[in-house]
Amino acid sequence: MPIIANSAAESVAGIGDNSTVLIGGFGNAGQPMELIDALLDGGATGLTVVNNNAGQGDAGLALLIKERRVRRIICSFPRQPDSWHFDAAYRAGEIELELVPQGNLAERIRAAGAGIGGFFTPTGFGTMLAEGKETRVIDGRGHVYETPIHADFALIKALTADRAGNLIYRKTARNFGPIMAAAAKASIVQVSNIVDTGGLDPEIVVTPGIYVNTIVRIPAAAPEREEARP
Amino acid sequence: MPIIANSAAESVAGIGDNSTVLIGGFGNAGQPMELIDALLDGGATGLTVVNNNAGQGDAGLALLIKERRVRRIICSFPRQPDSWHFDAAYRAGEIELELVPQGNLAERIRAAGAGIGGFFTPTGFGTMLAEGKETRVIDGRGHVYETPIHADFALIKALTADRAGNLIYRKTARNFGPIMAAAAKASIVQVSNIVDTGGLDPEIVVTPGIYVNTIVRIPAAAPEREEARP
Amino acid sequence: MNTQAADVAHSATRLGREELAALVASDIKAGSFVNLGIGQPTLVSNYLRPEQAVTLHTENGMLGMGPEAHGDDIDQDLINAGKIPVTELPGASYFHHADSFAMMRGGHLDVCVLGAFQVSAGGDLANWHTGAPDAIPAVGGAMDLATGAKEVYVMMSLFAKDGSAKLVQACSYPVTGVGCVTRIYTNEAVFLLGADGVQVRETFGTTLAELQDRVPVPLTAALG
Amino acid sequence: MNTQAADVAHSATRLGREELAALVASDIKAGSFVNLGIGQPTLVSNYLRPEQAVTLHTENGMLGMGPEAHGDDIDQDLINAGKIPVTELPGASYFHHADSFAMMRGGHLDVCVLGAFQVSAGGDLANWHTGAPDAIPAVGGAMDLATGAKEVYVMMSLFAKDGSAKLVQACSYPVTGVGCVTRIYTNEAVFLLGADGVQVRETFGTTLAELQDRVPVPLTAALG
Repeated sequence: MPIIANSAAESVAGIGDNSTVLIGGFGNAGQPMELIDALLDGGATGLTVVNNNAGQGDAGLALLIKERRVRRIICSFPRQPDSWHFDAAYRAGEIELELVPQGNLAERIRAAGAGIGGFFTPTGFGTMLAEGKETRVIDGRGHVYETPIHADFALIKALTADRAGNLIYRKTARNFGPIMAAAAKASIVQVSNIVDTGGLDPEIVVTPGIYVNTIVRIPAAAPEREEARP
Repeated sequence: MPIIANSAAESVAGIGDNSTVLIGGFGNAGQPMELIDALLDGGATGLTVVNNNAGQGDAGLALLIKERRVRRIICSFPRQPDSWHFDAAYRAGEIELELVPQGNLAERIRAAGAGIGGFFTPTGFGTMLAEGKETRVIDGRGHVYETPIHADFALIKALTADRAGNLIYRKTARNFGPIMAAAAKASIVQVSNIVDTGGLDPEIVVTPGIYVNTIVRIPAAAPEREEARP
Repeated sequence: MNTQAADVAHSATRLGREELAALVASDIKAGSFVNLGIGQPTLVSNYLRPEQAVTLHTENGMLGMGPEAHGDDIDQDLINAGKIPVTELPGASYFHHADSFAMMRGGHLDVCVLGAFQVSAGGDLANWHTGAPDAIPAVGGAMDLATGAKEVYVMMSLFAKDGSAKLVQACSYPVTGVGCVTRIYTNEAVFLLGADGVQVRETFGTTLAELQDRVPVPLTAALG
Repeated sequence: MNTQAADVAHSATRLGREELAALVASDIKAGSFVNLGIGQPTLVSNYLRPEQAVTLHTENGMLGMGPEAHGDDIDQDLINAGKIPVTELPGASYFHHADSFAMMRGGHLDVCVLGAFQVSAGGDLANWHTGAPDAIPAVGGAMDLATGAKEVYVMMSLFAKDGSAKLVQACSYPVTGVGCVTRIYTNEAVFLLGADGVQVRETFGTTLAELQDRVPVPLTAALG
């Protein structure tokens, strides 16, 4: 049974320096903004962060990077019109970037959760991003060897949890949540609603409770969140 | 958009000799019995069949094997108290068996649908079933190299389809259906109900319609089906 | 050499962006599953006709994506790969990122339409990195789309601002995928790439002979 | 050698199957996610107490499996790995086979309980194949469970019908997994396997010294 935390701060209190943290979300959809803010407030540093992007504007992950808490980021699309904090850290040589094609990122996270030791994919074959990597021709097609991305923690946003930790998501906010929950040693999930065990139809559960360690209820975004969006 | 066939016979009419056919189901749950019967009636032979088991009693896959239509079977658990037709074919050397740990079977089918060229798994390492296979030690642990199982056709049973081919399943009858639908060039699905497009909540779709080529409505099992069960 | 202009369909003027998008849309087979890249390829969606029954995929986890959302229809949990709010059509479905990329990488999408810096005669695509040493790289789903879709259509202007052709013998920009592009839609011509080399299907405001003078790869007229 | 019987908890009589199942059940930590193998391990579910809040996994795609179904509760779409109709508890979830095995193989299950033909001192498990040349092999999910669960508990009789110990130096039967078993529950003793070799936690109707005479692997008393 997951712990139900009383606050975002409490839910992320166990994240120590030098942890590897998967952070869900694609754009603002599914981004666990309140958990990221709590991580910022908590002071953990030397982090390795895995996210599709590298922070936008002056919020969330961008602030973690601004404060130089992120030693290394694994992502597919760091460059955005408003990724100025990442850009500055990167140009100053103060953040390490591992750039990964988005599908390899997703599949590597999935592999970690599924106990796969490594896999061959055609994506990236013959490109700069495969330089130095093992390759293999399979059925006449070049493949690149990719390895799982394991993590200490996952920070995820879902729509509803039951007390057994089962989760459902909302529309394209689902994105990385289910695979990150499975890939991390401990998953911390912010949800809009918590219902009693039995309150979710077993047929529609997307993330089974076995993958969820901590739940915190954060009421749905207040209107001012809208303005913060790029 | 998938074709909506008028009968099981029509739905499987395209399956020719020497095809590789994924057949869903675990025990009777999710077993597309009417499609298998139609495949039997259709006369295709020299088949390679992928199923968790190798037929039970005197029905379905067991009859395909009895009639020597299956040249080769890839499965995890062929030996059952009532797998007499498989047992006889196997002892006579008239069927080729590739025995695969059930998780490798599932992951190899998933890999085919997901475009993975091959992967390393700890399952089976150091056992008879890894003999002759490539191995690799990853993070101190022995792994075996496994390859995707692609197929020409999948025969699947789901609960409900919409006209766009989106599927939902029922309880543990879901089992191999979703991954087989993605791994086959053409998926043929028997369902209890067909609803209009838009009749399924997009959040609860398990198999997106892109993976479904043919749908046939077979009303839910009549009571005599019960007696056929072992 | 089969390079007579008479062999190739042509129109009198170069195509604008919208005309090009309309052309790509009209070429997509009915019933296709399609991913449209960020930027110019997104315009194609405006020209798909309902009777084509094309289903749009967005790599952030949705099949059955509808047009851009406006006003009260905007839902920040429903966005496309360009992070623009979109809508949901009947028959849509949502899935997580690994399932979404499995759909792309497993060869299930019939067509993806992408922009490009360069395309080589052999179908190599360069569209993710300018190669500038100080550039911050970003790849997103480009490599997965290029490698995974059954057909990769590129939409681009045929010539760069400096006048050099973007259809080249070998890409000078870092490649996104090797031998993956099957068609190039440009303002001056449509090119088909395959085992027979680069074929010109039609020209706009130019002729095959004129193109051959300006494009550094051998061009032939597409048959039939 | 720390082999004095006084060092090991013991009871006067050998355990029966049901007593053994009750013992395993009582050893499972509260809140655990558990997979019970087909046959004898299934009995364990009868002795799990509600306050243990143990969640049962069945590899055919369900978490939150309840007891065997009877009468009108039987639903042929709701079965366990042994193909026996079961029930659904509140908080259950269904998933497909690859997701179900990912759960096992990814190390998410706290405990699985399996039967065995033999277990080696180093934790090798043999439970899928007798090795008989004419046997039709079948493996099911045994190798995935043995390899994937955080702890693998074996339930078996300590001695075969011919009197030979089933806890051996090296398995003579084909193995299911290498170095995977962490505990063995038998009718005569409970063994803990680990870096310190084979430790005896408790004995039933016998003593550590007597066991050492009959079991061909070095045994020590478990500390504490």
